[in-house]
Amino acid sequence: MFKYVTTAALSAVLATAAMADGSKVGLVPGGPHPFFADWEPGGLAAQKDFGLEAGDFKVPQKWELNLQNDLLLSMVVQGYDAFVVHPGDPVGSAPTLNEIVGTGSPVVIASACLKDPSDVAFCIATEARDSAYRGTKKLIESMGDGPKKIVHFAGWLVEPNTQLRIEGVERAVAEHDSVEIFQVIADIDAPEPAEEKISAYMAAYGSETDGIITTGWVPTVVAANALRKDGSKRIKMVGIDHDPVVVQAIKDGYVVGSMLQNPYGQSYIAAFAADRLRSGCSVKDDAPFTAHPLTARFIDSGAPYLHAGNVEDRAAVDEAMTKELLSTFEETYLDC
Amino acid sequence: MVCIIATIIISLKSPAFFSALNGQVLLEAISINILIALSQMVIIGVGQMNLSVGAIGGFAAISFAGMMEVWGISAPVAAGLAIAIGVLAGSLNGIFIVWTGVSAFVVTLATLAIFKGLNLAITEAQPFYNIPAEVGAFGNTTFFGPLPWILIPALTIVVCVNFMFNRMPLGRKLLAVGANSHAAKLSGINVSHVIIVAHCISGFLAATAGIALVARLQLGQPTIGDDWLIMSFAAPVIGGAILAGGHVSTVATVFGVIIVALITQGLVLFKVDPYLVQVVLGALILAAVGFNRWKDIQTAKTKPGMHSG
Amino acid sequence: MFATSEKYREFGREGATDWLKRIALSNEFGLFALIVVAVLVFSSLASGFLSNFNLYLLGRIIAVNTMIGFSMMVVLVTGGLNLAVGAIGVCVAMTCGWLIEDIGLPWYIAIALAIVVGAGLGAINGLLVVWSGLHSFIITLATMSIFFGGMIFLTRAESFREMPGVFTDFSRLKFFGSVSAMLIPTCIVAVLLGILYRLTRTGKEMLAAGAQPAAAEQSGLRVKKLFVLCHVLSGAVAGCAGLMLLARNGAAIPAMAGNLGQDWLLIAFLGPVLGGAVLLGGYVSVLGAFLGATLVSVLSNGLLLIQVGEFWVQACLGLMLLLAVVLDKVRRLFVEN
Amino acid sequence: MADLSFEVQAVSKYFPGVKALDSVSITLEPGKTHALLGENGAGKSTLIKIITGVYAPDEGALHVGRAPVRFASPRDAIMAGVAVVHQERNLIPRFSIAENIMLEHLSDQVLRPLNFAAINEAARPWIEKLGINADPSTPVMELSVAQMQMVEIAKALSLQSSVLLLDEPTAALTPHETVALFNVLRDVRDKGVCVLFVSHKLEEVQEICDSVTVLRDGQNACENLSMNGLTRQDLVRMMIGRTELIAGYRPRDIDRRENALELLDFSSSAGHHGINLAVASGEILGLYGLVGSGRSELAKAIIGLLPTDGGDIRRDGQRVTIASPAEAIHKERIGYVSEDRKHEGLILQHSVLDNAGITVWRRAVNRFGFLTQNSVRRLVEPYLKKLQVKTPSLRQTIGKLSGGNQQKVAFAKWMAANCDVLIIDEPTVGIDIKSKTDLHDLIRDLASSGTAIILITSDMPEMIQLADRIAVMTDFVVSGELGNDGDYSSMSKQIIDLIHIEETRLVGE
Repeated sequence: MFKYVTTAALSAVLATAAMADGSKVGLVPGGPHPFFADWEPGGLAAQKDFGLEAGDFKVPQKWELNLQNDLLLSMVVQGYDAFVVHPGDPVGSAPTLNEIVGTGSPVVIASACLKDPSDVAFCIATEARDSAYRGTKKLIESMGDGPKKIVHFAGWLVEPNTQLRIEGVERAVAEHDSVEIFQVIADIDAPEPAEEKISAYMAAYGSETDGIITTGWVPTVVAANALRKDGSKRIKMVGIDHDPVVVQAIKDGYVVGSMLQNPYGQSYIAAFAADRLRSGCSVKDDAPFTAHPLTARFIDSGAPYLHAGNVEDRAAVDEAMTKELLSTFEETYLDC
Repeated sequence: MVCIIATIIISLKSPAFFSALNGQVLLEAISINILIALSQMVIIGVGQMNLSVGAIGGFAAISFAGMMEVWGISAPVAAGLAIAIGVLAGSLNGIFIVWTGVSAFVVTLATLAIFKGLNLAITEAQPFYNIPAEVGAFGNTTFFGPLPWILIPALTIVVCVNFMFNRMPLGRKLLAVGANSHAAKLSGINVSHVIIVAHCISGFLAATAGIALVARLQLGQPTIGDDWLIMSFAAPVIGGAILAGGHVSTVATVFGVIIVALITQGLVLFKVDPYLVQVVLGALILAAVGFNRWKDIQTAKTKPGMHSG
Repeated sequence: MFATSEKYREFGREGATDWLKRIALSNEFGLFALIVVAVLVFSSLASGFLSNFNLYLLGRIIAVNTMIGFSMMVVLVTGGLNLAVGAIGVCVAMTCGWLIEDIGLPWYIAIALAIVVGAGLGAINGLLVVWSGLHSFIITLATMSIFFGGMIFLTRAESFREMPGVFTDFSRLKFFGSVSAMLIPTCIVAVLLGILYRLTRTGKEMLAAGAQPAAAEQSGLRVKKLFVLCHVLSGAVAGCAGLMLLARNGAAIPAMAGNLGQDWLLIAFLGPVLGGAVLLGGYVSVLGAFLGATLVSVLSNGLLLIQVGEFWVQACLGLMLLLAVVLDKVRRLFVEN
Repeated sequence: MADLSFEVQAVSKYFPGVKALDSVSITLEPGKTHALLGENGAGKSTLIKIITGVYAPDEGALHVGRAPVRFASPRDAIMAGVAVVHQERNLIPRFSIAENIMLEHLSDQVLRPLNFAAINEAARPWIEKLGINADPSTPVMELSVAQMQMVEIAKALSLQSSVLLLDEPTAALTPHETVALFNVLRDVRDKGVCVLFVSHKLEEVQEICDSVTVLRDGQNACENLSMNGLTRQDLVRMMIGRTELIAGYRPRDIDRRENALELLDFSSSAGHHGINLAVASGEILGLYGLVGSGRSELAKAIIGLLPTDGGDIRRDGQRVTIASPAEAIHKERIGYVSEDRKHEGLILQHSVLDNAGITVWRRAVNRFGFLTQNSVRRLVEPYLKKLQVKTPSLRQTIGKLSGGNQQKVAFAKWMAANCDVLIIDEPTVGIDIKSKTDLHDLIRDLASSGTAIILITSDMPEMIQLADRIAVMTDFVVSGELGNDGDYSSMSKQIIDLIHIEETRLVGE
């Protein structure tokens, strides 16, 4: 587990700013997933730093929209009054979240976005399409000149981010005449099919492939392992997220780099914002939100690029970003 | 038969199919899926269903990985203990079914939730990463060219299960119970024991599959097993098993697994539009079983029918 | 010379004690008792359990779960099953969304047409099962993949979200502050199914054909036609469930029922099977399926509220199901003696 | 095979509200064949279940060779040397004959692989002795019904037990096969085994049994009586408490000018060819033939269950095609009462009312389109009453009724269907005397009221009592037709001759 220590000075400032009765903040991801491992310390740190009554991390038993909805609403019954949510579906989660906002509990979306219109405050996340675009650019850069073929391993097709990521990759490739997408293999966000399909691909077309871009957690892990097994380091790969397997592969040089999402920072800041909103603050009308395919109220938490140069201090990369965002967050986005 | 046709079509279209590496990949996928399919097949044999194969497999998988990472137990011991957990989980299924007399469907549905829940409670959805190198090596290296090591346990188990169903008293009793449990009881077979043993075997096979997957993925993923259910039924049923029980064929189940693996690989090799993969997969399964069925009808027509009355 | 002995006094007239005993032995009574116990336990452990808001939430969950259960139940009658319920449900919801958003039909016509599509997909299942003579397990396993994949291909996995307000308004409507309006379609379908199986020829014929196809055929029933009809009905009811989720989500989303619609499967089986449906066919209980779904919904909602720790919820749910099964056995033993 | 006696001493068994057995005793002596008789409901099956270890007695005791024994399960009974041939089929269809015979012995060895060659060898003597004309490795599912029955018997015999209980062993056997079975039973008996023979067929009991015990209303009507000097009437009186009324064949007045159903040069995919048969309204046409001669298949081909292959079906002189049983019943008014009551005749897990009403549902729908219990009941209750079906209520699950009552409901169903032509297949197999007489009366009544009946039966006396004409079927061909003169010995000889002639002709080819 990564330790993030916010400076004492910062927390002292914030503690005075917080209202006496802290919010009971619930952090709810879409389902059990290693990605959200950093949400729990994020919530706890926010609880400690901002004097929340609670910063509880609650996970639906499965990746099912209905289960998440049921969990969220039952938390309202249990008295949670502010929420940080990774929506199970950017469209389908809206009615439930609107309902929750209707009960007077603010909702901040983290690590993903909800499609407009909705009553949630805003979302703080990585822009999936842009991240995939930049990742692909890095990959193309690392492959060097000459005609190249790349393969894209993506997650569930039913998840809208997957479509955005496919678009992002296509856009980056379109900017380079010499590069072509050889194949897109999707729906492999579970270990068994990922293993089966990626192995099959590598066996059949590995020799013709120059680069791999992966935009899902599991495909990244499986592809990183496949490259380690191959051992030649001929095929370049840029992945996503920070699974230890991937981090190690970057250290060992099998993987060029990975696009991070900073879940710790996202949950930490979102919990802070949810608490402030509950205590009477409102989102500024003229807040400088950035553009996002889904929503007009998007705060880019940044997508740092993890590579051999900075892989040793990933925690510091995340923390620096978190600190920077938090330091100006309230005055930039909130009216208190 | 279907396997041969599928192989010919795939290899004609894509010469890469016959590469050594491709053979290895195919064999690896088949090895693990065979264990999963057999785990279900044993229970189909006694005329029941085991919805918890995936949950048991996943639980054994994370136990295996967890014991090595957290307690530093050596791989063979951990594997032994994980298999013991699988057998125990299976025996719980069996004991509950026999004791309550409730359908296996309901009981294994409940235990599915329990085993999967324990899995989540232990891992909190975080994988175990520190898998010893030799375990990973077992899952990913080969001998004699394209033959993966992982094929050895799978093949051994196929032979054993086949031998059990065809030659061992236990296997015959299993089938007797599945075909007509009343008759089996009247013939002095202890039906309760047989059902419990069947579930133990199923648990054993599911656990083995889970451990093999850990070796293969070099990861103790908590999601291992989530997707097994349909595959576990599909292969035996494509292979002609009767869901009502009493008739299973190990060899046919293996062919069922091979057909599914060929289809999956074919979809990658032919670069099917990712949005169409599911449609093609479904259509091919339908075609495979349809062809088998058509062949059966043809052979039935040439044989004189049995008369009675 | 009909009344030969005291024991066989008259057809169909049973004493009050027999009647009570039959009720007490029935599966429905057992489920009802378990639900009462669960409600008592949860309401004493979690203060919010009986709050208006939670009852309203519970009603909504029960409504959808029961509908999903019904869609499986009507096929269990035939001794087969329908793995494609989730896929059909999503296809129907997506069709409805497409008809409203892209074609611009009014919502009521779109709903009707979408349910017809569901029935049509069910018919494909039924016809394939009857023609091929293969088990419905393998047929619907394949069609699940085909239906869902076809939907993903046609929609490129894009949601339809420009839904008229009636959908979300309906899903939020409540009576007496605690009763969700979502229960209305479920109750209507339940009553219709009850009438079908108890009071109509077709329903009776479905049960007979499912229980013993050979006997039914020789008694002049058109067994194949009836089986296809069961699958059509399943498709239509699955469509209703899909539309209820559409209302619930305010949009038609491909991910509504998980990949391939598999998320529906467990709940689809759980309700009817707990409710006493026989997997071999020929017997169903509409009330039982409703109570079964209710029990599961109450258990999972209650477990969330008493805060057992979210990672333990699933294990507890499994344990409680096992407990329910054991209690039911004890009840039977007790009543029989 | 030790010469041990088997005693049931003053056994009682209670079920909720009923005393099924009241101090019943029976003594089986080694080297004797003992008959157990009784009408349905007399407690016979309860006693069998106690002897085979399915139930434990509430009072009284069992003794093997004077030592008291307690059976907690069927396995205990087997271990104590009680072998049983059950009435229902208890074979594993996909297992070989030999393996089925040796199934009990599977338990002897846990870890040693099975040696199928040895199993086949061990089973072969039994297979040969019982005249099962098949290889030991043949799967049982490929055998005829009679062969399966023989396998069941071989399975029980192979245990070399001291007690052999046979429950209705001849129900599915032809006279020929019955003779073979009896020879084996005499052989077994002479080796010192206690044989307990349970049957409704009194002729057989008289032929093979040395002593008899009769149950009536859960009590001993007689205990261990020697068969010497007992007449059929004596047995019947003990069973039903009065003498039996046997109606002989009485020629009926039949208008043969127009045939209700006529087959002309009829062929089917099942293998029938060149079949010419006709039955007039009010006539009973007997169709006799050995098991496997294609009788039931002919019925199924007529009602559209098996495809036809040529020739005509004429109904009241009109040429018709029948594509399905639904058309047969509702368009042509032809019904088929199946021989396989459990699978084709009834839906065992459904109620009496639902079973009896299944053919009238079309008519019972009321003007609102609903099918109410009452409307169905109105249509079927008269028939159930007429047939004196004994059931606690119409909601009773039919599987829980006795075989005789089940068959009556099956008949009621077809009577309610108002068919003009009824094909009745083996109506009285495994049914007690009282129900059998009832059903015979009913078939006559049906014919008298103008229904054309084709009666398929292997029960020669039944055939000669009922049929106006008898057609004999051999190997999917009608080998001859006889008028019935009502004289048993001459008729049966003529019928057997017809079968025999055809068989020699076939062998000659």
